[in-house]
Amino acid sequence: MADALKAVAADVLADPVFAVCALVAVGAAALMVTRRNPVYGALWLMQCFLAVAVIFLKLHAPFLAAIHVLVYTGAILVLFLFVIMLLNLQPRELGEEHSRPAKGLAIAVCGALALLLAASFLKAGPDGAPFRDVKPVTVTVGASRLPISADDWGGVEHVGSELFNRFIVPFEIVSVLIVVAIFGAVVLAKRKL
Amino acid sequence: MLSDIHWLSILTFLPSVGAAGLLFARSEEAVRRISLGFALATGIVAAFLTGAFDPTAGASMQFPESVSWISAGGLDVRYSLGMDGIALSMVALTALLTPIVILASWRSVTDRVRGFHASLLLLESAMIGVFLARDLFLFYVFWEAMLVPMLLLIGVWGGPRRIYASVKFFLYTLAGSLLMLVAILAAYFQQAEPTFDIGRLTTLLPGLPQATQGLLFLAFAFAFAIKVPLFPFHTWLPDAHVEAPTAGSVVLAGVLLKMGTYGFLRFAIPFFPAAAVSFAPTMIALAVISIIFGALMCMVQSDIKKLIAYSSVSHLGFVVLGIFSFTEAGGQGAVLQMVNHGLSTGALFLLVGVIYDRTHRRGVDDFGGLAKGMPVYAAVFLIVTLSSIGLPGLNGFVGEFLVLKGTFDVHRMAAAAAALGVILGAVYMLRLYRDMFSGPVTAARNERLADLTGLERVALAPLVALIILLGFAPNLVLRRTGPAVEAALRNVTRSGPPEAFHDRR
Amino acid sequence: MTVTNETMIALVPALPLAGFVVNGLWGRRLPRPASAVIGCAGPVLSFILALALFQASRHSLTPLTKVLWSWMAAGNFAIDVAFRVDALTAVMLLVVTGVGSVIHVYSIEYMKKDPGFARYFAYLNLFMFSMLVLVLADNLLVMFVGWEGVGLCSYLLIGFWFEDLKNADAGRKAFVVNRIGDYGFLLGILFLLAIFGTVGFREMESRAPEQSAALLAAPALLLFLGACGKSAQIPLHVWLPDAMAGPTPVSALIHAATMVTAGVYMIGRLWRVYASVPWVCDLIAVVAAVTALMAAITACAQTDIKKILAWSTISQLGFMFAGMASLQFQTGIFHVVTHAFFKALLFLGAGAVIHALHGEQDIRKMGGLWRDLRVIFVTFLIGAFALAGFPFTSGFFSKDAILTAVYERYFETGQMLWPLWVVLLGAALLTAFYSGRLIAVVFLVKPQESAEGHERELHRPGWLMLGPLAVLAFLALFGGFLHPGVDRFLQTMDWILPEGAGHEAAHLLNAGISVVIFLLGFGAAMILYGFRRDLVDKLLAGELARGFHSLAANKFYFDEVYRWTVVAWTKTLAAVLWFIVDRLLIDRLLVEGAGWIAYRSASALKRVHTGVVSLAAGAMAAGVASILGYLLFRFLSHA
Amino acid sequence: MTGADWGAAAPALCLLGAALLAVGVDLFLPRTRSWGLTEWIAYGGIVGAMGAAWGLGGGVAFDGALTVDALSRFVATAVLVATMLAGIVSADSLGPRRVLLPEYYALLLSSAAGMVLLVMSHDLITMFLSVEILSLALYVLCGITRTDPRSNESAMKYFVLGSFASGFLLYGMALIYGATGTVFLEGMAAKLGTATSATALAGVGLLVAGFAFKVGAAPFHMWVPDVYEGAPTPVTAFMSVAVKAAGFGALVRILLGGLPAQAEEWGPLVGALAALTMIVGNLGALTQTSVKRMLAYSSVAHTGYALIGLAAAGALAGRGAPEGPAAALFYVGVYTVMTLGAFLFLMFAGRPATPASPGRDAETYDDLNGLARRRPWAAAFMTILMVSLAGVPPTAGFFGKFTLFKSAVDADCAGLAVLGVIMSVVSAAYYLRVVVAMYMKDAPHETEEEAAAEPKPDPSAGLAVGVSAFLTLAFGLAPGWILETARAAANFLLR
Amino acid sequence: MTKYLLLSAMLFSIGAYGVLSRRNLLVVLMSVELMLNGVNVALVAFARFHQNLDGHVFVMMVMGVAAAEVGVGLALLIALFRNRRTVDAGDLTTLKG
Repeated sequence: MADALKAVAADVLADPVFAVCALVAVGAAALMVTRRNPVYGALWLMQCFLAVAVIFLKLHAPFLAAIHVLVYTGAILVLFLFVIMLLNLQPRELGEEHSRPAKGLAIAVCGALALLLAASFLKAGPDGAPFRDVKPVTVTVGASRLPISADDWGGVEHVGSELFNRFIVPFEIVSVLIVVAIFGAVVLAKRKL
Repeated sequence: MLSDIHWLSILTFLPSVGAAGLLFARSEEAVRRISLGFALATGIVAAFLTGAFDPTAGASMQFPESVSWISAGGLDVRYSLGMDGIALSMVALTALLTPIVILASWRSVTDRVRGFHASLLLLESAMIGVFLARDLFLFYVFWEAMLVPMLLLIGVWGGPRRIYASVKFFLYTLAGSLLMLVAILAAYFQQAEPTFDIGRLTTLLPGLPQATQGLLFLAFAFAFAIKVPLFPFHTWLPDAHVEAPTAGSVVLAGVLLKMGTYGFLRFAIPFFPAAAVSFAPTMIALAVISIIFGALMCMVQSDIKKLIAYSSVSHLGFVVLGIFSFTEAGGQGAVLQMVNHGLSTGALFLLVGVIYDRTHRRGVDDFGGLAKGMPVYAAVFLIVTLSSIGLPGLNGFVGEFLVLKGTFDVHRMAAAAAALGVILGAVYMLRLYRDMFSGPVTAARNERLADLTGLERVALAPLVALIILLGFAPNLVLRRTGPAVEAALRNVTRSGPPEAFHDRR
Repeated sequence: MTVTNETMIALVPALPLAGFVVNGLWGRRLPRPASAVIGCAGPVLSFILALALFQASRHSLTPLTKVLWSWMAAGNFAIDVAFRVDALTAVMLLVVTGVGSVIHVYSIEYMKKDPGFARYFAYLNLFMFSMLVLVLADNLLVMFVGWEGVGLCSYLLIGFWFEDLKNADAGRKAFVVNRIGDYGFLLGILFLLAIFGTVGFREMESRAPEQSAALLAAPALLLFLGACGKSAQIPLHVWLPDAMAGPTPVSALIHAATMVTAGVYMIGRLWRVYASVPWVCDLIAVVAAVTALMAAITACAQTDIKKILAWSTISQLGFMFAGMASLQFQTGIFHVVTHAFFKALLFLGAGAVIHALHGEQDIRKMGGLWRDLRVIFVTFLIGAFALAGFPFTSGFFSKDAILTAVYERYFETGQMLWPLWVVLLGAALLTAFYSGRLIAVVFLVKPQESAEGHERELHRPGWLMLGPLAVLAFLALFGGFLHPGVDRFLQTMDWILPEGAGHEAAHLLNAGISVVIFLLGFGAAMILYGFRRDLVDKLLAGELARGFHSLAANKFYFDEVYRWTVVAWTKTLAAVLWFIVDRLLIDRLLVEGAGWIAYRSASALKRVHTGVVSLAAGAMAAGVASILGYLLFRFLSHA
Repeated sequence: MTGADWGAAAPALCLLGAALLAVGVDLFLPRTRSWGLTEWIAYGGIVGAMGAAWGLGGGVAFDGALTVDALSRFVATAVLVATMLAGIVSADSLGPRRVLLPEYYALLLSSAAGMVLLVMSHDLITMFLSVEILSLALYVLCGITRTDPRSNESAMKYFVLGSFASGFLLYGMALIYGATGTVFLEGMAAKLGTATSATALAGVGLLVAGFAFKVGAAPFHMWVPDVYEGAPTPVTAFMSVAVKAAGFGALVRILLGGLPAQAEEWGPLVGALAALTMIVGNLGALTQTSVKRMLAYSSVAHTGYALIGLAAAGALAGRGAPEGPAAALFYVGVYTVMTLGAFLFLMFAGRPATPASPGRDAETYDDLNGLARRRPWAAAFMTILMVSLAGVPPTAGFFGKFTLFKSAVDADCAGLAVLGVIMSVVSAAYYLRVVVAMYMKDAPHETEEEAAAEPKPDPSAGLAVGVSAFLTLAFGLAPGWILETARAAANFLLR
Repeated sequence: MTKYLLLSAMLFSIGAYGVLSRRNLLVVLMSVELMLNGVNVALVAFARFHQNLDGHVFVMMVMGVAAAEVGVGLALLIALFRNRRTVDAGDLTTLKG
């Protein structure tokens, strides 16, 4: 496992963009969960999302990176901020915090979780070796065998053709999900009966 | 053809039909009449079957019935019933006691009459089913099905601590029987072709290795020991008896306790003979302890029902002793003792019920000098008391003697220790009789108690008659149970007295 | 229509049983005379049948038997309800039915004012039935039915006047003490059953010689324990004096004439077994002699007329057992017969006295009754003479025979147990003494203390009471002359007499000593209690004498010792087991403890469920971490 | 779109269509008329879905996204029965409590649709989405009595913990995808079968944890009592059984359909979960004073029992017939009936709504005191249900436990069976309290007039309880055909 | 490849820590979003690794789910705040035991 760890370290150092983005993402995330005021938390979360979007780009997922920024920062975080403002919490309404021992316990549990997950990645493959990088290749997609070039891998066309061919059912279902969410929000938020 | 009629199903479910029929009763009196009617009808069927039963047919099951019940997923549960001598005697006892307790509850139960009689009839169905089932699954279903009606009988129509007592009864029994369930399952899978058929299990299971047998035997024995109840699993019994209404006590003592000993005789021993043999010393020790401990407990009780309850522990100890003597005399005596105990203890509880109905008291100290105002009651009580302490000439003696005879042949000290129970029995029962009936009338409220009413006499008469009849002619039972007992103990029997008595001829 | 012997055998017990059923079920609705007739008809008719059977058995070489039905059968073991009549049975039958009939008749008058008249006769008939079953039984188990049956009747009749708790307690004591004996009896049966495979008398008799003495010792001892209970031998004799709580005719019938001799009868029945184990017989002889002496001493110090007679009975039973133990069974049996005559007579006489004195039983409040109750006095005197061994009365012959038997077996052979004979002589002396004391105090001299009962009119007995007294007095007086006949008859039992038995010299010696002893004892009592009352007080003035007297008066403290040992220990044990084992250990600790553990852990669990979201989430995360850890560990340990 | 596609989608479409229709009708009709109608629209949807599930063809549809097989039919039936019974009682109970009935029914149906889709889904994405649909709808349903703080709290807790669990579930799916390279269950087993990787195992662990949350297995159970207690009783009834049925269906599908090669790993895991769940659930229920909360804990306990079947399947994987999952599914089926009946009984036993007051469901044991006198039939039914939950013959609960323990003993997991047995005794203690309260205690100071003046309880709830009790007895006495159906469902792989 | 996965694990765990350690429900909700985000990283990385777009589609769906969850969650939060005037998870202890 130590070898695998060394390899990862070397890999990270060889890729400064990833290194910076990862650092920003993790740092922002850590700050987000520790800020007392949710407004700051939301802003740090935005920072984190942006860094993750860059990483998506690095993973040949340009379309995802784009909608990631749109959906998360553009929709979700804005909604959060709306609600924060709607509630207009006074400092004393922010509530109390857990005690230090409780937080220590939480750190222990989550640390263990992180370590275990990491260990499982470092021992990922069936042979116990970590995953290796692979170069993108030419692919064809869908029932109609729509050819997609290697450069377009992960692009709009690629994602779209997958989405409307193989994954039509999830796509339809997610619409149902959103309808349900709307029903729910309406029911809960309607002022009068 | 008579043989084409499903007699055993009729016998088993007639009371249930009666319970359903109660729904159509308009008045409480009608409920009682219907209930009595069905119980009597069951009794008549049982009487008919007792007559039709062929005692010369050996240990084979008579009036057999068998249809597939659940056959899914490799599970082959059959609804099969059959009757041999042991089952016959127990069923007859059940069918006799139920109408009697209905009569005895005629005036004393006035609250929620319909529910009371429904519980009683359902209970009867389950009890008869337990004795007739020839499929282990079916047996278990009946075995457990009887818990709820009994729970309600104790808990709804019982005394002040009825809730504690009924729940204790329920949990105690459930704990034992659920363990038995696991053992049933384990036994099921121990064979090449899994089956629940009791007949086939009886031939297949004895082939199991000793260690497996031991575990399974323990699980079965645990369930049965609680039901019997054997020391130290007996503490539910006094509570249940004290709080139960008369009908509950009678059925509990008369029939339910027998299911434990019946289970030993029918399942634990024939299924796992090797284990039974190796555990026999333990069981005999527990039985002897039960006999003496139960009797000693009786000496310090101030509640009549509690006293009788502990006397049941003592008496049932004799039954277990007889069974685990693995002799035919012991086994026969045990079965007879089961019947006897049902008659005499049932009658005792009925009698306590009589006095409780009049005074709403059960303490030994609450009474005194009753013989003066209630001579008939006193006489009946005396006969039953004497039966309970095993006076020769009454039924109790024969069973006890056969048990002791069987035990003595294989385990002299155990028999000698158990026989001490005979002395102690006289001590506590006669103390009870003295305190209740002798001396001047101690309390003003007891001065004008009415003697047994006609209804009560009708209820008690069959019991007293049988107590005397079986004392002189126990063969009425013994010749019917003989082959079945012999078959049940076939794998474990050591025949005849021990060698020591013969080699010096 | 001819009545066969078999039918008669069956009828003998059946007639009293019928009487019991009729009087028991419908007695309260019957007029008294009807109850009385029904009650007496059974025993009397049985007596007539017994006479017939007696004749029949004299002319029969083999015992007459009657198998009624198969009682119980289990496996290879079966017992019939079967009766037999041989010489021993016939003698006992006559005694039981004869004396029984007489006492029944006597009871009619004695009990005539009692509200439980019919119940009394029902019980008495039930007793007759049980006793006849005991006597007629062809096997030990049927005998046991009768054995316990008579015990039951004894219990019922002692506690006949149940409204007094004292009586009920006495009955209960009798039953329980008897049960202790019966425990031995039952085990004895089991032993014999294991040895012989049967408990039929005939089979056992024929097979007993084949068995080793070691094997038969245990059952012999255990059965003797039963006999101790029924026949009130030490250490189980304590119930009999208390049993006097019952009506006096009951004491006469059950606790003097018949039931208490069942033990003796049993040994006669099982003589082959006892003959095979001499050392057990020696032990019986010791017990019997000690009992005879101790009871005689106690009798001297009692003041209740019935208690004196009760102790006397115990003492006389000791004599009987001594006779049996000397293996000259006919002596014991003959004493049973004569004792039945004179002791029944004494009890009935005592009953008449008590009746006359409106229930007074304390002899110190009696006195000078000979003038008023002449017939009673005469009959009582005959009884006392017979008891004391006045020459040529029945008791003289039978006691002499026993003394001779003991003399021959123990004294003459110079065994270690030779003092037994001396002890028995001492007992005989005391017997004569207390008999004399009774006569003197009750009938001759003026009462010591005046009781208010005396001022009342004496209750004079009618012919229904006097008739039986006369019959019994006749038998007590002349019954001794039956001795040779009974002896000869009993010889058909094939009892093997020990060597050196029955020589005339020993007989004469013992007869002579008996006469001397009678004179000494009776005379001393007459002097002390009749003329020189002051001497009694003087004798008792000494510290030692007073101590001894109180020891005797208190029955050697057997009751107290039992109360503070066996009874107290059992009660304490029961209480301790109840509180500590049953309630505390099993119910509290184990049963409720299991529930308690469940509830404790449940409430601990309840405290964990605080409802805080983070906690729930933490539990989930920890659960996930554990799962991952487990899986990773498995993976790594595999890979 | 082929016929098979439509057939597969039809049940969910029926439900969703009915949901939309219910809301839509509300827009065009006055409330007085539309509210009565929505109820019937919902029933129509459910019946339609049921018909579609059984009537239309089976097989894999939409390129392997959905599948219709015996398993999906079995679970869908349980879900739809639960939906139906919960729906029947909802209108009368929630209407007076100022709940928007059209939206309520729409959410109920959507949730049911999510459940139906969950058991039909044949790829991880659909599965995840289905879970989210049913969860989101349930979050809202829990909080649907908006003015009730307890309802709010219940919903909030459920939501926070549910999304937290969704994270784990999702991560597990991601890791499985990472290990296999596909999200479709078809072919997943083949890819995983050759060799096991740490990532796959971690994925399995996370997945099991995620579903363990949904079915309420310890230590992922802590939301269960709080949420069940706070939610409106019809919702509690619905989710206590339907979610469990769907969750078990999904677990069976994914563990046996997707990950049979890892049985050696997840078998003991599920076994440990089963043991812990039985202990925690039963002990937790023991000290409750609220019957509703007791039933919540009891539902945890029953999850534990049902997990025994899966553990047995894990232990037996590769050899022998799938008796374990069959037993688990059978148990879930009978559990559905029993628990639904029990929760609905609480409504029936409570104070019915009157024009003056919105009514109150029975909640504590004391609320049930003396009920046998007032409502003997209901008490008898409840007794049957309690006895069945405790596992006493001749009820379905007994036979369910019997088959479970049987599968455990068969798979050499007798330890689990013994623990189950011991815990059954513990459970009898608290189930009996209900019977004790109903039959053996007396209602406090209720005079004749009060009793007479008491409004009649909602007959629909009584009917639902009666149906449950009847089915409980029927499944106990004649369990053959439902057990066969469960076996067929568990045999979905062999088809 | 592994580095992305490690990053994903880090983000996921930090999100989990946020859920565990914070009582402000708004922050808790954000932490859940962070967890989902962490999963997204892994999904995209796996998609890249396996050279299929199943992961990308999954991520898109997750985004939809996240949006829906936030919508419902915030609606619940508002309803709760209206009734109880609190967003403190530690105050949600009416239901316990």
